[in-house]
Amino acid sequence: MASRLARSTVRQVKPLLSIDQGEARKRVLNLYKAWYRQIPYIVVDYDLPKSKEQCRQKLREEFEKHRHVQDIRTVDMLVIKGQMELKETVEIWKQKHGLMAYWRDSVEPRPKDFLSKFLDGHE
Amino acid sequence: MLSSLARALTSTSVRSVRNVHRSAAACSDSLFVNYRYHSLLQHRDSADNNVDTPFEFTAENLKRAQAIISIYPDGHKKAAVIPLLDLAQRQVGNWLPITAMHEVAKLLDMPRMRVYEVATFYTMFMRNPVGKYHIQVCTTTPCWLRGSDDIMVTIHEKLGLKPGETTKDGLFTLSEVECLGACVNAPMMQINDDYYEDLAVADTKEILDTLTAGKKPKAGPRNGRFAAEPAGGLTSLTGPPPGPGFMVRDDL
Amino acid sequence: MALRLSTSLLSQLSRVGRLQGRAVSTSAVRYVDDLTVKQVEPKDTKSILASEEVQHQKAISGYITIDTPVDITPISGVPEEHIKTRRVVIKLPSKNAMQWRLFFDERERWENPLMGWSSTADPLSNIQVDFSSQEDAIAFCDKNGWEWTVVDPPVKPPRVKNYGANFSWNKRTRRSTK
Amino acid sequence: MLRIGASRLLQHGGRHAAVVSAARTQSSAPDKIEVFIDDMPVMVPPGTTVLQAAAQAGVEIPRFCYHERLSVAGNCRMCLVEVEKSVKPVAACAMPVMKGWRIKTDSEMTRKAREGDQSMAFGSDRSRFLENKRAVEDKNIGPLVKTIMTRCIHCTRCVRFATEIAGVEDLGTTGRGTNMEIGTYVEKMLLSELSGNVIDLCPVGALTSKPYAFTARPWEIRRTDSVDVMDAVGSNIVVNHRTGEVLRILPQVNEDINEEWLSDKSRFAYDGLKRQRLVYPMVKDSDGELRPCEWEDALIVAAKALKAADGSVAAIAGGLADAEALVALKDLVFPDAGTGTDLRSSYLLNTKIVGVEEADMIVFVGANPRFEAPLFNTRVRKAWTYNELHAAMIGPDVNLTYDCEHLGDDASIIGKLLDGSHPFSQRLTAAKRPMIVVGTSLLARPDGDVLYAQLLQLSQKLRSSCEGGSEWRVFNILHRVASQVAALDLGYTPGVADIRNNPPKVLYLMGADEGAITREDLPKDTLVIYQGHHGDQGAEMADVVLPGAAYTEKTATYVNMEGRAQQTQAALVPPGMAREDWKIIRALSEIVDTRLPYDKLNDIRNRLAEVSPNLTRYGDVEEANYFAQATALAEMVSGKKGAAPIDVPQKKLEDFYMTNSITRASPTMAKCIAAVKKEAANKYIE
Repeated sequence: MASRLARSTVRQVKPLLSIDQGEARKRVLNLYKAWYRQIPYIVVDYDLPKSKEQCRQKLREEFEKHRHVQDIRTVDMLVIKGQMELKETVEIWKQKHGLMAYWRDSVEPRPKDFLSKFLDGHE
Repeated sequence: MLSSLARALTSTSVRSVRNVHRSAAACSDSLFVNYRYHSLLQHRDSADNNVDTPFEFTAENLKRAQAIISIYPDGHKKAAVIPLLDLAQRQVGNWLPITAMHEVAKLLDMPRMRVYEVATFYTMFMRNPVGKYHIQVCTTTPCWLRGSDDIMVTIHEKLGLKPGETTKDGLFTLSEVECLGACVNAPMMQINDDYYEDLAVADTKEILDTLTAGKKPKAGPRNGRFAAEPAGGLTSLTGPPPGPGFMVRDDL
Repeated sequence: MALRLSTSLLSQLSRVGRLQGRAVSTSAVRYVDDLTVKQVEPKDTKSILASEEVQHQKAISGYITIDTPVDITPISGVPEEHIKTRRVVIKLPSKNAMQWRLFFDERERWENPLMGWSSTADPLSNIQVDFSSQEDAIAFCDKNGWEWTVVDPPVKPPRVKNYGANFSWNKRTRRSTK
Repeated sequence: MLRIGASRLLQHGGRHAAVVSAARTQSSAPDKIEVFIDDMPVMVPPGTTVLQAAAQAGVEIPRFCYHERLSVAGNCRMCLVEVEKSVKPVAACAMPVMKGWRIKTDSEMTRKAREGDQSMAFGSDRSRFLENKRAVEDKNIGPLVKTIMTRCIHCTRCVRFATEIAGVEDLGTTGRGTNMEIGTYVEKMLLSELSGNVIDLCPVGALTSKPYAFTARPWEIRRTDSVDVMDAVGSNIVVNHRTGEVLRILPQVNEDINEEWLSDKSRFAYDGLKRQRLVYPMVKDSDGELRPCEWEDALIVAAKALKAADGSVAAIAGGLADAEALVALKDLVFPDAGTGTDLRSSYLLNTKIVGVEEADMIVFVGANPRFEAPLFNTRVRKAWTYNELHAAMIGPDVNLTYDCEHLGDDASIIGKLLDGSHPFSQRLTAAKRPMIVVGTSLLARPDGDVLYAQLLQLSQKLRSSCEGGSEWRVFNILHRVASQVAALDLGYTPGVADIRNNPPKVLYLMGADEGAITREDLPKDTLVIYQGHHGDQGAEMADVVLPGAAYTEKTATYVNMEGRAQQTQAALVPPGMAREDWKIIRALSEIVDTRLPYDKLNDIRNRLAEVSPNLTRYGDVEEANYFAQATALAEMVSGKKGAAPIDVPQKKLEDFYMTNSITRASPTMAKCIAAVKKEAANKYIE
């Protein structure tokens, strides 16, 4: 990654929604809260076989996945996508399995460490 | 109606072409040729011309070869390839076996392929056996206009030869060739190194008879000319050449 | 590319945002609506908006300073295995090419048993993206999280061609071929 | 990897600067002349041909016969262009430009002249004449090149290639005019190790590849740039493949290595990649039969043996092993061993392949470059042609395609040259830029180290006295296999005598198929692990077989004879259960409980760089200059010289085709050998 560091990354860009880090953060927290508050209704509406706690746990996971993202515009875009997702969920434009896909129960996990990948033929 | 006319026209044109160039196909296309004729440009082993055909320069010719080679500067002796091939051809008698080419290549220290290239390029190197007498009849326009067709017919009647063939006794080979540069003495034929010019049918017969008898016919024009002078005597240069001032204005 | 993506999303978003504004209340909504203002600007916006908001609106139509590398992998939707494991060679595809092209590492291909067509599960190695400069190609790879290598175009040494050499008298360049 | 990208970028910037400055000097330099190509001014050095000047202006003049690496023939007349004030069009390929010439590459006259060549865009598909359409008989010139001679336009590129580059004067033009043909005149094979290049040269497809004929269309093919491993030259290649199969291999231009040529072995041995492959792991059962099994089983058997061996482990690397696998194996088997044991300059082709073009004297000692490194030999031939290079040989009298003074095959000649008592010494010391090229077979002799020491001293002596100065390197080693230099860089030692004398409990063969060690050399209880891609001699004697990847199936590092690191790119995935080689060792290490610290290609490349930094500087030659030290060491070597004459393993063309497990599995190579042997009975071969 030396080359990435070597090149200067400071530059001027067009903003998407937020003009600084703080504002982007505010949007993320707002989105998180919106989801958090909506979860009890989602569980009922979709008749999810998960508890509120499990759903909130998953919600946190999904947000934590992008904890490393620094770029304000990327954060904004993720917020936009999160809002779209929320909207679709709230309006029941989604189906139950669409939400259950977050838990990936039916997906066989791919091997993570070198040896399992090797034996599995993925490496 | 029209199409049948067209067909008729085509067929006549075919015939006329055939009349003009008897061996046109042989000249123009190497796939459809008589293999004994010179335009095949690949070597094919045959009973009398293969890699084991014996060839060696005679002691006398070898001396000649060395003399020829010595004409050329050091490191450039391959320039002697044409004279040496000719020497070999004369030694064998009118043709050049593949082994003779190999021998020349060895003598001149050059790759065989380069000798093959020279030998195939020049039409005077015969790469397949020819008879003792190689008859080359010119059928290019001036000779043709002056009756080379009759000469061909005569030879065919007398020896049964078509262009590219050799008599069974190995005496004669007939070739139809393009202009040999004796148009002023047309029609003409070349037998080995000699030109026989201003030929009539009777002359042709006589020449062939003489050769068959083992004697050498007289070379040159057959109609009484010495060389290429006008047949009916001089039409110009009849008087002494005019002196200086000829046709110049008086006041100069 | 990212830019284009964002604008198209944005237009969607504006609709979504407004609907959403009624359905669930998030404070982000107002900002989103602000964005659309640019397109359908009511005449009296300035009088309605607080001075703070006017300022924000001004800022958003300008530029912001970013000091992190562009990384679109969280939002591009590309599966992780096509980000982390892919290696790209950046080079000029042919002798006289003017465009830099990306070449992805090869993945498994197989013959379709029915038709004999060539099949693959790899979406990337079939793409052909040309860039007018090496730097653009590198930036694109960086943005997408691919490892890259640049292959420089070969430098052509000057060559002296001389027809006369075929006939030189004392050099090995003399040719006897036709 | 990325570091290189950055440094390349910097270089890139540097080059821009260079170009700018060059442009500035151009205008003032008097040694360039100005010409106008379609009214575009171009500055070119005098002697430049019209065609080259046009190329500089970015105008490509169409041509058939002109080829930049062959002599100018000027026979196709396709490149005719108009030059202002010249009444006739001129042949751009042969005509040097004159000052102020205005060349018109697209004028009416030029186009008219081009039309002279009917084949370009004009001409009916059937003749308007009544004679037969010209057709030419196809020739049989061997199992590699297919001829369709009716297509031939007599550009003579193939003739010129055979004569000038391959040094085999078997092709020529026979006849004249419309009857002219290209061929061999007599029925014979084109006996050259470079014959496949005429396929690339042929502008019309009269010469095509016999093995590739009718297998694919070019638009179906995917192309992957890679590096050849059939010899130690490291030729750049393009692997053409489709649906998991290599369909053909073509050369890629690299001016420093293979120019644009490729040896027949590198070009045609690819069908060996489909045959005799090891596709699943195997373990010997109680009956002594190798039985296919799962990776887990094979790795556990190997790991158990390695653990039980308690350090009594030896490893032999074969000629096709890549640097990644070599370093992993070294880390697994000899974690404590040091890095490179030798001075690099003692085992490289120090002058580099391009360097030969500057040399004026080359002495081969126990090497036959024609078959050991054909593309190195073409460079020598190039220098011989254009630079009046003088070549000499100590060893058997083999045909190198150019004049080579044969000094004899007596090993004592080296000593005589060193003390100056040999008649050739005078000539050698008078040379301005001499090269001594030592074959690896010489070093394998029992008295190899003595001869090697003498040659080092001789080289150092010549180097100090020659005009080339300290920058000129005299001593060169001509390697035969692709893995050798990387192995030496990583600290592997040549020769297997040590293993024969102290047989280990476990012997790890990394693609070692040359039979250096046979089963008979080892005690019964030695466990042999073979890792490689072909079922050849190594797999035959193995107790555990771990299937690896061939060079077209892995992204791997190879170092060529000059010390230039290059990487192959994986074009296919390894067949069946086969895996990339370093990954096998990495997996094995985990089961042996000495987990190697690299999981990704970049990790192991960092490890390579740690051991020997030159191994990851792709494309560059890391030069070495330790001659003084090496000579000092050489002076300490003493021993008896053997009486055996100096020999080389590959003397004839039939020895060239099969040298490794891929070529031994290749039907095309087998056909070549059969054809060459058959040609021995052909009396038309000189």
